[in-house]
Amino acid sequence: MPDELNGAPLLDVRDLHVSFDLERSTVYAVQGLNLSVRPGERVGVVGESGSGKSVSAQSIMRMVPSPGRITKGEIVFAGEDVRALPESRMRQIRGARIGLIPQSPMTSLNPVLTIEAHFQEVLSAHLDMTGQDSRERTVELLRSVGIPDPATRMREYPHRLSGGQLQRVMIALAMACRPRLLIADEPTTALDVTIQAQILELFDDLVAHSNLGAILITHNLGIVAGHCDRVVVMYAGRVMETAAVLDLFARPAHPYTLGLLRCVPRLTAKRSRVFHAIPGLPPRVTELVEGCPFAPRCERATDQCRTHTPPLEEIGTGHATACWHPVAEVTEVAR
Amino acid sequence: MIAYLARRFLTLLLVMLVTTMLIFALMHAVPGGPFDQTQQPLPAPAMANIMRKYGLDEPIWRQYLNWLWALLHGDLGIPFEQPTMTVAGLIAKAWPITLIVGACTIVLSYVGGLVMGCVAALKHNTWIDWVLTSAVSTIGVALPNYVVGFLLISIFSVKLGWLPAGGWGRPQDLILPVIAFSLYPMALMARFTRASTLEVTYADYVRMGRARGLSERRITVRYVLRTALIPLITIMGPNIPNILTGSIFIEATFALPGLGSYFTTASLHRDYPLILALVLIVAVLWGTCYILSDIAYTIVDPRVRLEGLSR
Amino acid sequence: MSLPQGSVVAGRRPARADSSFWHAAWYRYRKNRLALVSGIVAVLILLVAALAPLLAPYGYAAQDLNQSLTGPSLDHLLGTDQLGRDILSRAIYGAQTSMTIAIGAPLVGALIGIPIGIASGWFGGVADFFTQRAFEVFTMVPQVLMALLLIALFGSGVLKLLLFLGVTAWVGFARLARAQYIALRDRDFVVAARALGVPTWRIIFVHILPSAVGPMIVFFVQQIPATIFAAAGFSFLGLGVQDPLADWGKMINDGQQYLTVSLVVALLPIICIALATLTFSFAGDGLRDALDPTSR
Amino acid sequence: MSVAPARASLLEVEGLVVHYDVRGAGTVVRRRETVHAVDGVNFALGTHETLGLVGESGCGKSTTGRSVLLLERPTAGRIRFEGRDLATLGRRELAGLRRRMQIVFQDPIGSLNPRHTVGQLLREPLRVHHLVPKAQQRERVQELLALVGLPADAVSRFPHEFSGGQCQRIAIARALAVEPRFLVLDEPVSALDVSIQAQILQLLTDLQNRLGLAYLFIAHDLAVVGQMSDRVAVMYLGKIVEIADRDSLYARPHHPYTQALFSAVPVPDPTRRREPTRASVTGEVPSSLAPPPGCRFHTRCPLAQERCRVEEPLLESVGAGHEVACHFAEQAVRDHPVGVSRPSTSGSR
Amino acid sequence: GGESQPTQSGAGTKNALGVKLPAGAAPAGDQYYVQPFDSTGASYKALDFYESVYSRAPLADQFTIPLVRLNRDYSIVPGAATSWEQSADLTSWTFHLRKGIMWSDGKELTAADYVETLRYSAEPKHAWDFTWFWSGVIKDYKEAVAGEVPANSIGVKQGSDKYTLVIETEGPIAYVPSACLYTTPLSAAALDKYGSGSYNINPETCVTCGPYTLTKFDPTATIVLGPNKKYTGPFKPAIDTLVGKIYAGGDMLPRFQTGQIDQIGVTPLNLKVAAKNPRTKDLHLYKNPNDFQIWYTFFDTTKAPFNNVKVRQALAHCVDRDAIIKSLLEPLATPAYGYLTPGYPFAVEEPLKPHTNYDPQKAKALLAEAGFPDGRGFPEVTFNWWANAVSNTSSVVQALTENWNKTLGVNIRLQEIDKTTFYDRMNKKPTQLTMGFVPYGMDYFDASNMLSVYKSGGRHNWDNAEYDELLAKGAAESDTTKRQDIYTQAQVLLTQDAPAVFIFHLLYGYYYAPYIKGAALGKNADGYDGIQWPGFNSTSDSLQQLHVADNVDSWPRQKPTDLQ
Ligand SMILES: Nc1ncnc2c1ncn2[C@@H]1O[C@H](COP(=O)(O)OP(=O)(O)OP(=O)(O)O)[C@@H](O)[C@H]1O
Ligand SMILES: Nc1ncnc2c1ncn2[C@@H]1O[C@H](COP(=O)(O)OP(=O)(O)OP(=O)(O)O)[C@@H](O)[C@H]1O
Ligand SMILES: [Mg+2]
Ligand SMILES: [Mg+2]
Repeated sequence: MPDELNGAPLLDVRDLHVSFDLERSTVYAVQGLNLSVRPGERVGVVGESGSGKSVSAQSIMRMVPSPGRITKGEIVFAGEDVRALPESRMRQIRGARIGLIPQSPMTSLNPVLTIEAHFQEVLSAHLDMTGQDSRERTVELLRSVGIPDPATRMREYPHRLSGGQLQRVMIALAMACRPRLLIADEPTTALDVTIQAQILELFDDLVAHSNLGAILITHNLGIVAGHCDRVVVMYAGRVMETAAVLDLFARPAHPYTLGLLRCVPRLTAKRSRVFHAIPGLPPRVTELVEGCPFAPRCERATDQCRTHTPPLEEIGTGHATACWHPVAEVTEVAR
Repeated sequence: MIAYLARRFLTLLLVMLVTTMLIFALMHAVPGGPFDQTQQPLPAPAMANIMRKYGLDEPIWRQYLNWLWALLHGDLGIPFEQPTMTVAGLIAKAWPITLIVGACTIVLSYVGGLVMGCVAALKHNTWIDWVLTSAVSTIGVALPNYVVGFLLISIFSVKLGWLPAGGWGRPQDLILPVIAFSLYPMALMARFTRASTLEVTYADYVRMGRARGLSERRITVRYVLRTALIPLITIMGPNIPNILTGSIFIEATFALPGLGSYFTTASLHRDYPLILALVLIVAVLWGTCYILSDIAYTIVDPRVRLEGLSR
Repeated sequence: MSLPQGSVVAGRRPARADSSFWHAAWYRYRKNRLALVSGIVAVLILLVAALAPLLAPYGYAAQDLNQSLTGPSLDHLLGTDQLGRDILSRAIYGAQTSMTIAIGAPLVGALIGIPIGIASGWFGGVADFFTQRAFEVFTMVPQVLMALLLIALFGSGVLKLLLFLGVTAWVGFARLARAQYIALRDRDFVVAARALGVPTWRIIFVHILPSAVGPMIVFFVQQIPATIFAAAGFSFLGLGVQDPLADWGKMINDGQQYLTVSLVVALLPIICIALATLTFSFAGDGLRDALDPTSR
Repeated sequence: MSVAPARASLLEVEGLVVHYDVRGAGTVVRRRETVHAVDGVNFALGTHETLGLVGESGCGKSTTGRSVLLLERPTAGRIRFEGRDLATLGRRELAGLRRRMQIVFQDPIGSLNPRHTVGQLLREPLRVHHLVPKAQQRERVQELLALVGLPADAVSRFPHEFSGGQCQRIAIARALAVEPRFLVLDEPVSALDVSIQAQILQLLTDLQNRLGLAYLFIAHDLAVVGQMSDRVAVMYLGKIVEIADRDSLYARPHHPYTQALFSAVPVPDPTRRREPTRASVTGEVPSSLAPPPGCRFHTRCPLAQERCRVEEPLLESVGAGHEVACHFAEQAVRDHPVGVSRPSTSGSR
Repeated sequence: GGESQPTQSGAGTKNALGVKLPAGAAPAGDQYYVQPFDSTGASYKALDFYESVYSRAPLADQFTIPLVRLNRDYSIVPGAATSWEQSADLTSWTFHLRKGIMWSDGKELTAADYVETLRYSAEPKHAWDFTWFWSGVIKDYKEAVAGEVPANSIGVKQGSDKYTLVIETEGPIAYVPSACLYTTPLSAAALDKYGSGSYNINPETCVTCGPYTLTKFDPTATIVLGPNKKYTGPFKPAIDTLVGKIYAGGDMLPRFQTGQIDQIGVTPLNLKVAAKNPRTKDLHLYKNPNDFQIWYTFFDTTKAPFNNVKVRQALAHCVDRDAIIKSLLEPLATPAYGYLTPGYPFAVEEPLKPHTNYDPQKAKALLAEAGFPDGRGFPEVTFNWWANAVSNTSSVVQALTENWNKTLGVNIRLQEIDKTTFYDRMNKKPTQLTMGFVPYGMDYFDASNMLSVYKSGGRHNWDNAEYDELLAKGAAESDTTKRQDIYTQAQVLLTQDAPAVFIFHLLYGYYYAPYIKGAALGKNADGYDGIQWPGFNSTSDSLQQLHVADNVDSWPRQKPTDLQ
């Protein structure tokens, strides 16, 4: 891949704020996201439901649904300031330079168009590819994601394909115009473990072979562990911790990360019938509070946590956390 | 397909049989007969002669069987209202007129309503939306078509002299009746389109379409509209028989020698053969529209299978 | 043992001790300004209808042949019709007749149609086959013929017309109810109710009905103007509301030709119907939304 | 942990078959076709016991769970609960039965009537079974809410105002309202976040300990099932392919499909990245409209032989309380011992 | 379409029938006349009286010549017959036909055509709908209809030669010549060939001895009669083409105002609307009684409360005819005190007024005498009616009812029913309607026709021997003054005993487009104008007295597409 980036990250998001102005309240969905992705790097974004993962992804494509808007921050993609681009340029980026793999493949394809038609659309919109060319490329793409007999299957309507196949189609579709950044928003939540494994392997292959930058949004730490290079842990619209994968699992610094890791049931664990849970529920993000958003559920919280928002601070190479009292040792993580 | 059609057809036949029997009983139960005179009742012998001539002196079940038998031979009888023609001839003459007006009405009202509904949905919660949905559709619903027809004639024919005050045969004869006839279905269509368009506007796959960098026009036409059409077929499909059988008000107002009036006059005149024929027409139209909208549904929405899952 | 205490989801409103579905619906309805205003106007229309004898300055039949078609004056605020009757009074009495029919007939239709539709949607099978055939038979019988027979047999009057229109309106309700119940009967919450051993009747009425009722309300509201005009259509054929009773649809029939002679005579009933249509449909939409706790 | 000695069976399922008649695919031309959702399933369950049921989506887990409660009419087979054959029960007895067996659904929000408040939802079972006099219903509802850890003021709210985890609590509270002895838990945590999931699992465990409930625990997350179950059954396309005590199964999964499942579970440990193994299967699950002949797994099985294509393997014992339906089970374990709690690696480090 | 505004005059040129057009006439190409017809409630089966009377299509009776015709003063003038006389024993009439009137198939019009036509009418298989007209008039006619004697034995015969027709009557019947207005014969040859009179609805088989022949027959839209170029008869019109536009209802006024039709019969409401339109507001309104229609309220005099003559009289005195006419019908009605319209033979008015004038006090007194003081105890009565725009029925019945209810305190409830049901129930014996609002119009121009409606066993169930006797006497009397006397008595009796309350005599109002001109539109002896009954056909002489003038002004006449 030609590197006109000169070592700069492919995507650089700094201090991103996104909020939704509802009738009687405002949802502060993202409150200062920092994220960068380099070519060939797989960045995992984890966090509980509602922590702002999807909204962040949408912001990168400048597709936050109304009444949401980006209130603050900077998004630089391949040297271009996404927030400042005209809509027409943005359209050229979407689908062509940034590919998106959504969570639920079943509802993400137009039910009244054939698979082929979906490809045709993108190929003609971005690559001016039509007719035989487009057909051949579609077949090639579908074959590359492991759809058997692609030439006939592509004439099918989405509902005739299984979930796993659809997700492959979604991946092929996202890859159709050879994007430089791939965003996968919980791409396997709707799928079975065996299929999930297949899809994720495919994902790894693609990133490796095409030197893509990739963002993998999930709340499954197992997936992150196996398929990401770096992790961003989000909570209540903020980044709690970010680190290389090995680092994060070996030395989680934020109590939330730790809690999350402890929650994950382990296949290898003995049957103890004791489940570690983070008590309480994630906060509503309808108001901007001073202090650490995790404080109400944190056993290490002090008054400082409740009144002052901790900044995201580097605590090691490529390892940063937003916590006044980071966890020092890893004894507590049950493996 | 064949099996489906055959099954639909058989149930339709059954329904038609039951309906015609019911109609037979009904129409003979209604007081007055087709040959009653107003000035003076006819003397009994004269009346008897007439009844004998038209086979009305036989018991009802016999008459029904006779009718059925004739029907099987393709004979619908003689309309008492227009005894110089056959029922089939009358229908063949009048229905095309109604069909043309109806077809134009369907095109105008469905396309017009579709556009209005779409615009309203795309401009959701703006004054355009408000005007289109509330004002236009309320007027369409609250103004009966005979009032609209009367207004149109008063203005465009009598006052301005631009368009004929009714009649049939020239292209300009179509304009006013179609407008008057269209208003109500157009209003309905606009309402439904708006609702179903709004529903899909926020669907996942529409967002995904945008995420693939497709143009807004493409999104609107191929993503929003195409799927918004699906519920419309089931809602507006059954309206088609109504439109294709015309309206007595429109036909009377605009002097269209169409079929619509007969639906009323045949009953008022106790025109038995015509009543039955009209019922058959409605039945066939209904059945056809039902089947067609089923099939259209499967074409527009590939997910649908006819009759769906049975449990 | 320590059960994690879930903190309450921040609500949109303060919790009341034990408010029910209907309380909540009323609360949501009040919050919808358009619906609220429409609802108030709709209630006003109904009040006018109910209190017509008290509100109308003259009787609906009181005529003065010497005052035929006078314009608005102090005596007759909106003028008089051909028979010298006060138009305002007739519009007020017209509200009574029209609203009785326009609400009564769909009500009758709903009362007949919804149970049939529910039964065929819920039980399916043979019952469904025959009700669907019944729908078809009903759509094919010419209404005029039926009306002629019924009027010949029973005579006509507001109540009879109401019943007749109601009886012919059942098909629409039945279809709708059927579709709703087919869509809802396999939903998880219904299966859950079955699993709890909730009796069938209770599942049908207490569990499914509240979810199915929204579209029915909208349909009901749509039927209001439709019924007024259906009644007017029958009046056209002499089978409807009988003179000298006032009825909006009939007033339109009688008045439309007067458009160039006396604008008020022609326009007033149209305005009345438009107003009723508008307010009832907004109120209906509001009601549907209010009955859906998940709507915003 | 050793296998609990066989207790008097609370629930026995024998030869359960559930077929659905559907109109086949194709836009206009269709044939009547049959979905073989469940095709001969046997298992038993004692009080205070949890049977885990795992398998891929669509393999018939929910159908099994539902038909045990007679929410689906079984096409064939016998279900005995507390020693009585459910098929012989009259309507009234069945209604009584509903008090003793309950179900918690996969989709927490969907299983709660969106038009009913939580108060109404929880009162419903009390009212239907006349469990508590009217005057005390409110009190009982509060008790139930407390039992599942929900605040008292939840009564006047609607399900959609709660998070998924809270909805699942409500569903559990409702199931518990009738004081059942047996609960079908149909993927009670699949829709939930890990942090919430743990709360619910803890709740379920505690309830079982306190109330002595029996669970049929349906899930496809082997880690969760491993924590919850005493015995585990693995289903594939409407059939149980392997059933064993939890430890036995986890230590030594015999069936290639079970093995595939184990190896597909993502491990939340970046140091133990899995190399693609032979056990990871490829291909899609065949349609339950036309299950393959012979062994149903043969289309995806790495060990498949000609025999598998024609001869259907039956469940056969391979050890104490461990049954497998595979012609080459021995070979599978020998070649590919994928068990996770092998004595060598078991226990925490 | 398009407007055609003839610039040059057609005066002096000849039309297709060879008639020299009068001064001021438009060119021959514009000598067509478009009339509107409302087909609602009608059935269009034939163009000939003897094929069907009630199902005649518009422009009927143009293909033949009756024995006698009527002029606009309702006087009988020669038609096909030039003279007629009654036999000495008064049991038959003899008519002498013109010679040389040719059918279009080349045959001559002779007595045989009349004989065959009347025999055909009595044939049970033909089931003619007007047999009552000749029943009791032509000898053995009734028996033939009932199938008791063969149709060819009725008392209609050729006389001494083929130009003489003899009609034998059941007894001495004076009004046979008047009745013979209804003798528009079918062609005996065609009748023989086709078996029925429907040959005349097909342009190919149409056989005519009148000035017109059929060019188009579409009973759902248009009927066109073009000139019969072989016409040899004496009655040649200037207008050589007739167009009947058939409308299934709808408002005729805009059609007239936009030039689609040349003439329109107006309703009281039309007049109000027309007055607002610049084109029609100054147009002359032609008025005449046409068929002398009377609109009255009848009672079932056998049932309470209307079996009490005082009740009927009370209602009769409680009708404010002047007010009703002034606000609802003017100028298209005159108050009715009796059955016969002034101007109709033997009609009287003054002797009747005391018995039915508007006198609320007297009405109340009568009602009290009848046992219902201030309406107390008066049962609820249903007043049935059917809608008719020409007579503004809906308003009239409301005006009547409101006045009765308010003044007398009675409880009369209106019930509209469809026309077919109405007449079915009214005509049932015994009648099923206690009270109803109906019209009656004449069939022929003699008091015996209208008055016979109230004969015992007639339309209504009022049986009065004295009245029957008077009618019988009147029918047999040939002395005019004596007849007048008898009929005056009958009218007084009818009004006084009030089996009906007579409300108004209808006047038909017409607008003719300003270019329709001719003597036919002028005033008749009674001061009425416009084309008089029996209208623009072969039974009337108005045919020859109308033409299209060239002064079309700004009127947008639209030539029908059928003529282009
Ligand atoms: N269209 C919207 N309108 C209002 N609020 C929204 C909208 N979309 C998202 N939000 C809010 O923004 C916050 C973040 O949502 P987001 O979808 O990014 O969460 P997530 O981390 O992707 O969760 P999940 O794992 O459930 O997908 C949530 O509180 C959500 O309620
Ligand atoms: N009502 C039904 N009609 C027809 N087929 C059905 C019906 N319910 C389930 N099936 C089919 O039966 C099979 C088994 O379904 P079931 O819901 O039991 O699977 P499951 O194992 O619970 O799957 P999941 O993990 O997705 O919940 C599937 O193929 C499904 O499509
Ligand atoms: Mg998300
Ligand atoms: Mg399931």
